[in-house]
Amino acid sequence: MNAEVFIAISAVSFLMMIILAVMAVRSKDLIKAAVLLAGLSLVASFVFVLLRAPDVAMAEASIGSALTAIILVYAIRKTERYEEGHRGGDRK
Amino acid sequence: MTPDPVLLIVFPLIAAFLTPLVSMVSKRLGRQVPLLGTFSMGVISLWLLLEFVDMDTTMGPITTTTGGFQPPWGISLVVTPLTALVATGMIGVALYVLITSIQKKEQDSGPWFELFVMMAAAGAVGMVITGDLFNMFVFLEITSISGTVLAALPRGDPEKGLNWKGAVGYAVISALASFLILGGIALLYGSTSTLNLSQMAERTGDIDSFTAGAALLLMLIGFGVEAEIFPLNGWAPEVYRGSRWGSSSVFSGIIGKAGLIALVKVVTMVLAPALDGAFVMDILLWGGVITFVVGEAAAFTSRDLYRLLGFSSIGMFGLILAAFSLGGRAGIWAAVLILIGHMISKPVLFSLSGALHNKDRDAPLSTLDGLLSRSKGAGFLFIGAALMLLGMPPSPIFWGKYFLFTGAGGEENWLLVAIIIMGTLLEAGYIGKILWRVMQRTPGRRTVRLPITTVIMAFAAITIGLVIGLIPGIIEDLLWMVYTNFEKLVYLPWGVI
Amino acid sequence: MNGAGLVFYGGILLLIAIGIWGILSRRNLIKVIMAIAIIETGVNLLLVSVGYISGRSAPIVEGDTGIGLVPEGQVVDPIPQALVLTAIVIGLATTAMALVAAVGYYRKHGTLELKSWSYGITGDREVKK
Amino acid sequence: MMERSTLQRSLPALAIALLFAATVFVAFMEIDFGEARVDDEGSVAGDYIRNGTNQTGSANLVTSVVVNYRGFDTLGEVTVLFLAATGVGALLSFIRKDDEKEPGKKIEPSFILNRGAGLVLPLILLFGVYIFLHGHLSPGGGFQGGVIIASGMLLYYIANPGKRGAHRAFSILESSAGLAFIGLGIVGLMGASKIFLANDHADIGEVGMLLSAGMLPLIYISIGLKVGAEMTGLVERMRGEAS
Repeated sequence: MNAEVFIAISAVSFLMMIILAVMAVRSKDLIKAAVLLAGLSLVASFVFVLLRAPDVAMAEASIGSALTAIILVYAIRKTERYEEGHRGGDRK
Repeated sequence: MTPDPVLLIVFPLIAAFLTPLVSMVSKRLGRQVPLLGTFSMGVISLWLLLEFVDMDTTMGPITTTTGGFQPPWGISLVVTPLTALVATGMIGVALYVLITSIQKKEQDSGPWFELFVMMAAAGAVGMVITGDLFNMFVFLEITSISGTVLAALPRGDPEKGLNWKGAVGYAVISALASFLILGGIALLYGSTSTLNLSQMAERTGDIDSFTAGAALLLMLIGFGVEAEIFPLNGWAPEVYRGSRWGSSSVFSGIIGKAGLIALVKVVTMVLAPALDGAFVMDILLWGGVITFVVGEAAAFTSRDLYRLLGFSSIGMFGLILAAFSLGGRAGIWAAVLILIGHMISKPVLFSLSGALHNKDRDAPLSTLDGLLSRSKGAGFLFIGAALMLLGMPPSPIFWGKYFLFTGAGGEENWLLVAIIIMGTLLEAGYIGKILWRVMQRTPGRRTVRLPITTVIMAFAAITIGLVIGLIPGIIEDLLWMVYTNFEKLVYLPWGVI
Repeated sequence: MNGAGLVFYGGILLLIAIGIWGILSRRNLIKVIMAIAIIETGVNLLLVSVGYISGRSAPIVEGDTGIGLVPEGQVVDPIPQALVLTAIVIGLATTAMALVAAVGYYRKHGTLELKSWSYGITGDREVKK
Repeated sequence: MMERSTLQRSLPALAIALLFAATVFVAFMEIDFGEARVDDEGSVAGDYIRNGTNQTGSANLVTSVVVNYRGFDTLGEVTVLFLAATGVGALLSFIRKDDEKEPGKKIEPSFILNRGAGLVLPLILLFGVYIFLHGHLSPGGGFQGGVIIASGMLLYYIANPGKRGAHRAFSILESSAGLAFIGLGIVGLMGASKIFLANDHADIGEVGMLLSAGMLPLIYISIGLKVGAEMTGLVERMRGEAS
């Protein structure tokens, strides 16, 4: 892979991660944010592959995206799904 | 024979992994396993400390390595007189907490409290003695996870609700802090190609000063959170307010102290040489002084007993940091002596408060009214510990403040002298206020019965403090050694480790 | 400065900035914990990028190379990768602890908003004389 | 009104965050990206790359760092995970009482999920074991294998909500794997070099073979089992309907 392609692919990945991160922070729906976060982790694990770190990529894909998202969803299920100020959310 | 310092970590880990197994067989027995682990840690650490006392003052650090390779390839543990002293003190606090709560029947569903007190101590000892930056991060995580559980455990009946506000604040802020530290580690590893602290110290002189400044910023924020340095200690009051006295003692005597020593270690060893050393030490000095004044002022205005004691701890952290960064013989001795005095007096005050008021509510200062007439023993112990904290003459803190004044006066830093006097006056104000309440006569209030373990342990702790204060010869050798090591092991002008 | 460095360090620090922005501007505890997870991912990427060397392969010797054929000059730095492996697992542990505390806070106070960090005198107003 | 106050809080926060990130970014620009710093004199990583396979017998250099050179970190790390799993269990045991009062909406697993999970579970477990057995040869190892085992177990639990009671077994596995790790470390302490976690007891063997690298695979197996048990425990306790 030559340098330009490497830079282009990584730039696209970072753009995706930044968009996902902004959407996750802005979203009032926490479940949606958790899913977006899992997507961010998946892109991050792809970047780890680009950085020649297959071990880390495996760990990030399984722990960062799968398990973290699962415990986030469990925690949200025990609390509220929508942040304060969400229109139509089940505010108490 | 010198014991291998790695045993300081290995024993508590064995005990930690055994605790759930033993608890399955017998819950009563399960509670004793962490006590045993802490006790074995204490033996090893006291042994290491005595090794230093036996040797002549030129003795270097006791080191060991792990993984089968010499440092910098393997992770090394470095025990110096200072770290041995601090580690022994921290394990002493853990033992004090564990033994004092033996008699009390906490209604926890398992040996959680005991397990996490032990692991907080193990993590703190690891942070203090490790010679590797990333290893310090791992031990910091052990400490902060234990701290989160301890912060959640409330006074009184845990079934009525835990101190979630304190726990969530600490969990969130310490998680953020630890990732900032990790960012600092990335920066330092990238610019020095090593993680070993002493090797890093040799190399940081060459790195770009802006890079070093950013690393300093990250490390200051990261460790400052654990060391409860103002303004990073917003989480601390809620923890002190709602957690049981044992958890508060662990935060003030173990976790905060470990953060403080780690901060001093990283900043003085690694980052000061990369920047203008005097400037860096000034940042630490004034950070400490501001924390001291803010902490003492907040304690002065506190209406809640536990918050008062917590703010007073924050003030002490500031004072110790200021003394360390003042540097020189007087500064280092002052820091060590105040550290010892605080480690001895604060758990006693917390445990006596716990015996008086162990409910899931705020403890107004009136809880203390007439303590002396309600229980002679508790009253005298409380007065003794409070005066020791204030720095009445035979107390180590008195000598500490004496050295601090001579140190600051020697450098003709009169502003510092004035501010420390002001802080001490505030301290005298609130300690006078609570002692006045203790000595009041309140006929008709029920008498207090102290558990026998509390009496014995508090008496022992105050005796140790008095012995150190009255016969300075005991600790003088050690103090000299801390100082000569400081000069000798000097990787650099500011080197402390 | 090379372009790849600009992309990597710049992208990662923008990610971290978004995380910090999330922590500072959101009051919902679970959202704050998510923002910390974003920072964690960013820091992990940062560590691995520090160890990256352009034009080299992953730090694994091919099965048939054997002893003696050490991959000097062929592989990237293995240390940051090992550190990040540790950091990812630790990140899961801290996230889980923080989430449990947040759930408990919600159960006790009925909200996920942490209103004040009650510092100093303000917290004392609630204490009864 | 709400929108406005959010914005008021949002903009200064964004400014602080960007300022902070810009500072750190400028600092990182001093560290050249993609530069071969490992070839410099005195680089620890360079020595690992040069001698790693010979000294530890592991073909995967990350494994040799994680398990051998920096094995002490890894011991600390599994302890962190152990403490988190224990702490989550301890704290949730106080919350769980409320859960019983208002049971959440239970999702009944479909027939396919139910049967499929039973069929897939052995395969997933086998794959996890494969990953950590080959940690010294290929990408992956104790952590990744452990997570795969944990995800298999979690899938099984989701598909079979009635099946419980393995918690005790997992707790025992967790503790004994941890003790095994420390035990292997003490073998080094008792051995010739008297160094904790030293890998000098076993033959290093031929690089690239399954039975090579001395104690490394043994340590990675204990890590794998421990991480698998701990992650299963952690997530199951977060789910909080069990036990």
